[in-house]
Amino acid sequence: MIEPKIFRSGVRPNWCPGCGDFSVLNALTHSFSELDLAPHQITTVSGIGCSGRISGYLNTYGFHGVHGRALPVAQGVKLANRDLTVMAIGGDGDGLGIGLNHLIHAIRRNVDVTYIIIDNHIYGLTKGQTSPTSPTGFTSKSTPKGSLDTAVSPIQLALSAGIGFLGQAFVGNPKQMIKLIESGIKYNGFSLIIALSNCITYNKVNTLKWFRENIHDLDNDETYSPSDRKQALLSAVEHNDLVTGLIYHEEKASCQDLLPGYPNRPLVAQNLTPQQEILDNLTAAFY
Amino acid sequence: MIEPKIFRSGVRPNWCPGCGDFSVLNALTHSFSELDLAPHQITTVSGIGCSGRISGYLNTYGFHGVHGRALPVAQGVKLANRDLTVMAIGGDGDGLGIGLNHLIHAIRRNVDVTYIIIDNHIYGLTKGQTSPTSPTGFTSKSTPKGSLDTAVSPIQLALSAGIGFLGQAFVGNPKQMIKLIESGIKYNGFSLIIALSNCITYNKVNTLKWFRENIHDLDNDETYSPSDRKQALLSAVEHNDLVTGLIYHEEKASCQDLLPGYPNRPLVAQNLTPQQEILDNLTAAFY
Amino acid sequence: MNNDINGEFGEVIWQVGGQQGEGIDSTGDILASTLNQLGYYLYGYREFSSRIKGGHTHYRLRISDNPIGAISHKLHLLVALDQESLSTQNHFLVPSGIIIADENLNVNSTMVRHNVVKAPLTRLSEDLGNKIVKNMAALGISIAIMNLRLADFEDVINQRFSKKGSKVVALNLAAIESGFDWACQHELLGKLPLKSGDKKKRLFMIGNQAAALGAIMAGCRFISAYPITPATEIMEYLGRQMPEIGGAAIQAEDEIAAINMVLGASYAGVRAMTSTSGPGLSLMMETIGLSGMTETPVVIIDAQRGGPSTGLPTKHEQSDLLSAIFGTHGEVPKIVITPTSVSQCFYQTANAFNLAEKYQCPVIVLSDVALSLGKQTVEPFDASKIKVDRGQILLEVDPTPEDGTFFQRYGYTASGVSPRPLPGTKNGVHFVTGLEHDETGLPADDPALRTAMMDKRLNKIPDLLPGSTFYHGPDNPDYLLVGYGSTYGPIAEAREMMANDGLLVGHLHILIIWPFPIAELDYNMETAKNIFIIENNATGQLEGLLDMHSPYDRKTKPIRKYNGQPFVPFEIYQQIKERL
Amino acid sequence: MNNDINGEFGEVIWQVGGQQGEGIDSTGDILASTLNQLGYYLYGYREFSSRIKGGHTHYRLRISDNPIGAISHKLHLLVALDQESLSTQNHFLVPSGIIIADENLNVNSTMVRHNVVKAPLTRLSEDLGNKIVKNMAALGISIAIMNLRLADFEDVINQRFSKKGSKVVALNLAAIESGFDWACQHELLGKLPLKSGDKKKRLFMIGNQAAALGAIMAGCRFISAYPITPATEIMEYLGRQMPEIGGAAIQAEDEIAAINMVLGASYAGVRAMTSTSGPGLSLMMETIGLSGMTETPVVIIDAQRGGPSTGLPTKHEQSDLLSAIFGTHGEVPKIVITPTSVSQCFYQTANAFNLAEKYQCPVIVLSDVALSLGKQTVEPFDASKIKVDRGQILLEVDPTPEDGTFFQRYGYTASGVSPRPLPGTKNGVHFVTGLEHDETGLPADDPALRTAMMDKRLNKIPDLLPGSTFYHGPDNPDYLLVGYGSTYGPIAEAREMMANDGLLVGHLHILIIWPFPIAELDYNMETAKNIFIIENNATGQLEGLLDMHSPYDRKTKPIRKYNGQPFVPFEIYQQIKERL
Ligand SMILES: Cc1ncc(C[n+]2csc(CCOP(=O)(O)OP(=O)(O)O)c2C)c(N)n1
Ligand SMILES: Cc1ncc(C[n+]2csc(CCOP(=O)(O)OP(=O)(O)O)c2C)c(N)n1
Ligand code: SF4
Ligand code: SF4
Ligand SMILES: [Mg+2]
Ligand SMILES: [Mg+2]
Repeated sequence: MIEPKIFRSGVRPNWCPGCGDFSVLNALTHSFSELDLAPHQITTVSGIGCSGRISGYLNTYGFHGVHGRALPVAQGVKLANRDLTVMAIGGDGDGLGIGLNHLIHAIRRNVDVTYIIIDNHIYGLTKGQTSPTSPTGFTSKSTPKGSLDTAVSPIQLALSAGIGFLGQAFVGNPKQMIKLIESGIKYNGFSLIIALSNCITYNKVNTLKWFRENIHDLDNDETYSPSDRKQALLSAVEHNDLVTGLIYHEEKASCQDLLPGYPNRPLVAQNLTPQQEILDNLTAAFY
Repeated sequence: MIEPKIFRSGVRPNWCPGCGDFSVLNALTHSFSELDLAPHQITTVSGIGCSGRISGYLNTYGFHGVHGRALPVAQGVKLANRDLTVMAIGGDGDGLGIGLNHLIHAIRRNVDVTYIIIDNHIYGLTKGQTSPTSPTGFTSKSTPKGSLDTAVSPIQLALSAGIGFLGQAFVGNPKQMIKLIESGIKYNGFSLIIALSNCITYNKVNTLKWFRENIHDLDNDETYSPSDRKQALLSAVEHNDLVTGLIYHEEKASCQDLLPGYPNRPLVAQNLTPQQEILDNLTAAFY
Repeated sequence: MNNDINGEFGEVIWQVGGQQGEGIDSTGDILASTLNQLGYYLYGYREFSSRIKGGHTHYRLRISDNPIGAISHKLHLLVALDQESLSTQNHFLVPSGIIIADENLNVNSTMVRHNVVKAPLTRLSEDLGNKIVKNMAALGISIAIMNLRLADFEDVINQRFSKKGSKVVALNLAAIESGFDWACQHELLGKLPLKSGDKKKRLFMIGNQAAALGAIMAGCRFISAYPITPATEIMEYLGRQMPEIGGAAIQAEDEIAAINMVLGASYAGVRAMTSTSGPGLSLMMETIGLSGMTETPVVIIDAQRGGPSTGLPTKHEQSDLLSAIFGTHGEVPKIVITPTSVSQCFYQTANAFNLAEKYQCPVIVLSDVALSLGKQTVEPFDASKIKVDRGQILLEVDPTPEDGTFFQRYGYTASGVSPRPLPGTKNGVHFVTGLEHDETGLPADDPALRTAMMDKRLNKIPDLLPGSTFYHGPDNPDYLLVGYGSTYGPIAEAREMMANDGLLVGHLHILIIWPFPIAELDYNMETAKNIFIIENNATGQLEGLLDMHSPYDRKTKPIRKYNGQPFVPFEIYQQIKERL
Repeated sequence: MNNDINGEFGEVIWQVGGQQGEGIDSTGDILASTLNQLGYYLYGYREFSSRIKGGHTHYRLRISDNPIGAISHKLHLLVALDQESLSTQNHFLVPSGIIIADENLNVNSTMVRHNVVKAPLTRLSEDLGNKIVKNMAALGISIAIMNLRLADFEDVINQRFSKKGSKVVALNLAAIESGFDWACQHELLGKLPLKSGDKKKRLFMIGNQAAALGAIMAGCRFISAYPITPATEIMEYLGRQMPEIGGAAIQAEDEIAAINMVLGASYAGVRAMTSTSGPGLSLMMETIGLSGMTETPVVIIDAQRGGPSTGLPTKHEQSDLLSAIFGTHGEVPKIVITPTSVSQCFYQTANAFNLAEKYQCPVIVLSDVALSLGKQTVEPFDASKIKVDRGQILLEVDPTPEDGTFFQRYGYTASGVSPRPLPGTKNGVHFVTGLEHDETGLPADDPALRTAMMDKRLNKIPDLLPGSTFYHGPDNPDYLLVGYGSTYGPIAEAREMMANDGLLVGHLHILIIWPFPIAELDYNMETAKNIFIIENNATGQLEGLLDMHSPYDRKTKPIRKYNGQPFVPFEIYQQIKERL
């Protein structure tokens, strides 16, 4: 087993001291370690934002793409090389603002990628604008008189889109986060883990303390069964989405399982020498 | 009251005979008429697709934009001139494929626009590819071995995003469609009406007959209350989204009501003469 | 009409026109497939509108005993199933041409100079019990007129309709026969006799199919795309073939997702591509920049259509050129290829994958409606002409001394291209980002480093890629015709016409248009007195590039067409003649 | 250092540097605001990195008794709160310059040629009970050195901190005072004495604020945008002001939504805009084409940053030019404006709205990091200079004879611009589409019509818009410096330096760069012997445009900088000198 710290690259994070992103970084390294992975077996694709910088701090293959497009890139990586463990990571603006459409469609497609949304309810990197998860009434540079919009609920949306694995973690509970990430990676299909996080610099409302006071932990709720989609939906509605733990889990075939003719050996390992025979077969229809 | 036929432009639709789009066109003209609207009071923004052509067939101000972007355009129109009745119309590919993100965010924003998705479960104009609402296993030119993806559920997604007005109509039931469109237009806020429709040329699965056999009509279901979001969600899940009628209705403030300082007179009617006084007030902070 | 001593024609241009849904396409396809098997050279071009049923459509087929690369302004045999075929197409007919018109159409006086034959097409097919085969009756008449043998058509009819059952096969054959018989009875047999074909085996296909085949042969095993006219056939064809060859095809939710999936797949090491048209290309711009910045290969086929915006989705144009070259904010290395024929759609798409990996950059292949959907005779493809060159991929990496240190993905090298290990490779762990970065890939904004990295990227592609242009004609021509991409066929033929007039004329054509091959162009333009720049757009995009790169004022003359239709050779010839 | 007979300086360049989060910005802002009130001319430029806390940042302020439009390569007074300030900035100091360094920093031998003063900044502020005010102590020392009066700073401090309570105000004032006193005790008072300012009232602001103000004055009442550096301040400022002036500001879910909302609002008749930077511009490409095709006005401010891709989000560059002009597939009419100063950000943004409505087309205003975030002294804005010209809007329409017939939105006119009724107007009901269309706006693909419509759109904007360029200098200069946009200030000053050397030198600058003002440029370039094209990008985008449009080979010489930083006048001067 490789020690967690080996999964940290030599680069010092440029996050603000006290930023929740550190906890997620930490949890990732522990999950990788627990799963007995080696750095070269993992590819981390990330979006743009403070959170998006995380791929540079992990000692894994890292792809820091453009804003909102981590998921399509990650799906491409996985389908090209099904032997890789593929992570996608980004912020709430990245994943639920500009990138939300890709999330819904990734859920439908069910490629085996583990997606972590670090949800601090704010646009951090651009210095504090209202994000899609900012609560109604939230004041920020972009909504000085308070946000008018209904906050987006990634949990309800993901469940409605038919997700197979859904969890919500909180940076104040690293153990749970590690467990969730581990299970998400092990899950054969698309898994989403929302990491409720704090932006110490720009979000003075949704602080660590606030989260702690408002969170309802499903892992400790004996009446809760994560295999019941309806219950999952209802409990998210009831607790205003502030539930943590494993929210939903259902085994089903992944995109890799279903893709017709998709080989067991990774696509990257195929022989590419052009063969006249293949060409002749293909062109036969055109004579 | 202006006769329905006055709301038809002189242009002959180039849809295939038997296409469901005709019924939607027809229902719109009747709804406009019932609501005592005049053609110039309405603006119809549409997407790209067979369905998107509808704005040219209506005798209303028509804006036929680019693929998937009808909703942002429509919101811009409404906010610029709050006195207009603004319709957005497009196909399932347009609104739930490339344009789905705009739908979720339009719901959150709640600008008073009535959006009709003509959902024929296929990409019609590009000659029959699988669409986001095509059922799993659906064979088409783009999925010759059957679609692998879970179909998207606009109903569940819209409810999860917090929609205030949601209905589903069926081209085989024009009366209901007219009523839903009328109520949608009257609703102060964002309203979504999904019009289940048939593509006679490319979709041989989800035919009129098929819809008829599978639809569960909520308007005729006495146990159903369209003011209960949970029930709405559960009934959609239960009936595999094939419910028709008024699915959900809730009064709430619209974006126009909430926007700070937003005048009652339409923005387009404001006096734009540059005034030194305003300039002096604004620049005072920079001396 | 170059008929020979036997009165046989080396070339006949045939056209069928009618309403969408009347089987116009299949009439053309059946004739063409059969003729292809008989060894004729063919060029088929369809006109259609952006709607599903109804609306005029036609299929023009140029049949020749010699290689051809363009449609023609002439028409010898026009089969009209609708009134528009008569009103909009009859003026193309040569004086001795023949019109076969369904008998219920109005034949007006302007057509009398032609041989107009009213044929009871609807009636003939109704007699067989189904009026939908009137197109086949029309085909039968055409077969007779061109002196072809009915029996030669049986194979193709069988192939085409066997899935629908033997009754349908029989019905179609009967309709052809009844048309043929009717023609014989009305003394049309052999009115426009075709020389016989050489019976050699050749392919007949559209550019989209050729491009998809080229991709497969180059080792492309991943496509993600979103449907759009006129590119959809590429994704559809690859969607059908990937399962057979062990690849993956994904229909994306939009073009942005498509190109990002492709970028991810390509980063992970599989050859990957997307196909689109103008609107999709515009949406991909941001990620094209990411490909350039991260030095990740990517292949995009942009099948151009009439622009701007939704424009003319089914019509021809070459107007995405400058946007392909200069689109995306900031400055990235790029390669833009403009294949000249269906055959080149195959070879150049394959080449695109090599160039993309060799130079680790985005490569855009610009085809257009004429190439993408135009059907051409193609000499059988030769797999041995395709070499897979994957560039600087590192399959093994030596361990680095420290842990947690990334592999130097962007190390400076003489060529400017840095070796890349693929994810999964031991010791190759590295970081790539769209931010400016140092050799290790880590974000960095030191001014000197920034300049060095820009230089590395922008200089790694040579100023001139081999084979970027080619030239046909005499040394030191008086006239020089210059074009790029799909205008190749029409210009080549226009050049022949001029040469036949005794003029010293050359044809300079661009196959790889970015990096702009100014050295080769200048070399050829130096001595020419009259240079015509021929392109299918309104603003003269190639001309702009030439002016931008050439320090000389060549006083070039533009020939531009932007009415939605490709050039025909004669109009180029004529326009030049008028300006001499 | 142009000090006068009293030993006073007409110009001092001051800089403070430290870690992000140490109050570097506010130190600079407080000094600048006060100096502005005293009637100095100022130019402030911040360097910062794309992270929130930590990382070196600095604020350089050029203070002058004369108008200035650029930063300088010189530095007279450097206040260093971190080590990087010393190591990376000290070489800018003039020989007689002064460094104030926090006492815990390492002062090395390369700095000895300067007057290095170690000051107990941290200690001074800790003595006051809070080390966060060490920046204010540093400010106090600066005030003393420049011989300014402490009392003049009270107003600004009060304004800035009053929201945080009187204690905070007092703490800051005390820190300034203690720094000032310390400086006096250490004989620094008046070491670099500033001439006094003229006390005239002038504005001091960044380009983003000026652009937003320009938009408001032009009647813009709708903005939709998505946050992005360095454009965010535009949407934030308008987000605060729209409620006050009765408009609407919407934060969009992405840039594609933003521009489409703006297009819808503009179509409905309100003046509307969006603001973005390169990545957003790339995403907007498809809809820019729609604006062009539907002839719907739209105003986009692109605050350029270092590209390509995510690039250098906080660094300066002028590299979106060609993509702004040629981006989007197909061919559309467009106008691209490149304001030259903060003041022009105001007037040209206002102008953009007039041009967009007059020509019914997309107008892109290209600013950049230097303009968007650089703070400049600006003469008070004059509302009377802004005329609102809404172009051909039809407020009333005569009834058409038939019902159900659309108004002819795209009727041919002499100017090519067709009158547009706004939605809601009786009898004006019409249809617009991104498809090619006829005069009525209905989809149409007739070849002749297509050509006519392309010509209508592409010819409606004149080849030369009035005021596109301006020229300073003698007739028939030997040397001509050519630039566009934000290089105006540096080039103007470099020209002065050359003129002071006795050279005949002119400065030709472009304010509206598309349609490319070749006539005016050619006129000015005709006689110049040495033409330098000066631009902040790697590939020479302006040079490319010049070559593209000018039939002459001017043998222009490039001066390019693409290391993320704006030009300083002296380096332009120097580079030209080296090449003479
Ligand atoms: C296309 C594009 N638009 C906008 C931006 C600017 N931008 C960078 S990060 C960001 C949002 C960051 O918010 P979030 O995703 O929540 O991440 P956080 O910083 O909070 O971790 C934005 C808008 C960009 N880089 N690219
Ligand atoms: C950016 C872009 N991508 C792709 C297309 C091609 N396209 C036109 S319509 C369409 C989908 C049509 O499907 P749908 O929205 O369901 O409408 P329908 O035709 O079924 O009514 C597509 C992909 C386009 N016009 N623009
Ligand atoms: S700004 Fe917020 S999200 Fe960004 S690094 Fe600082 S605390 Fe974290
Ligand atoms: S293709 Fe389908 S959706 Fe399009 S017009 Fe025909 S029936 Fe209607
Ligand atoms: Mg965030
Ligand atoms: Mg559809």
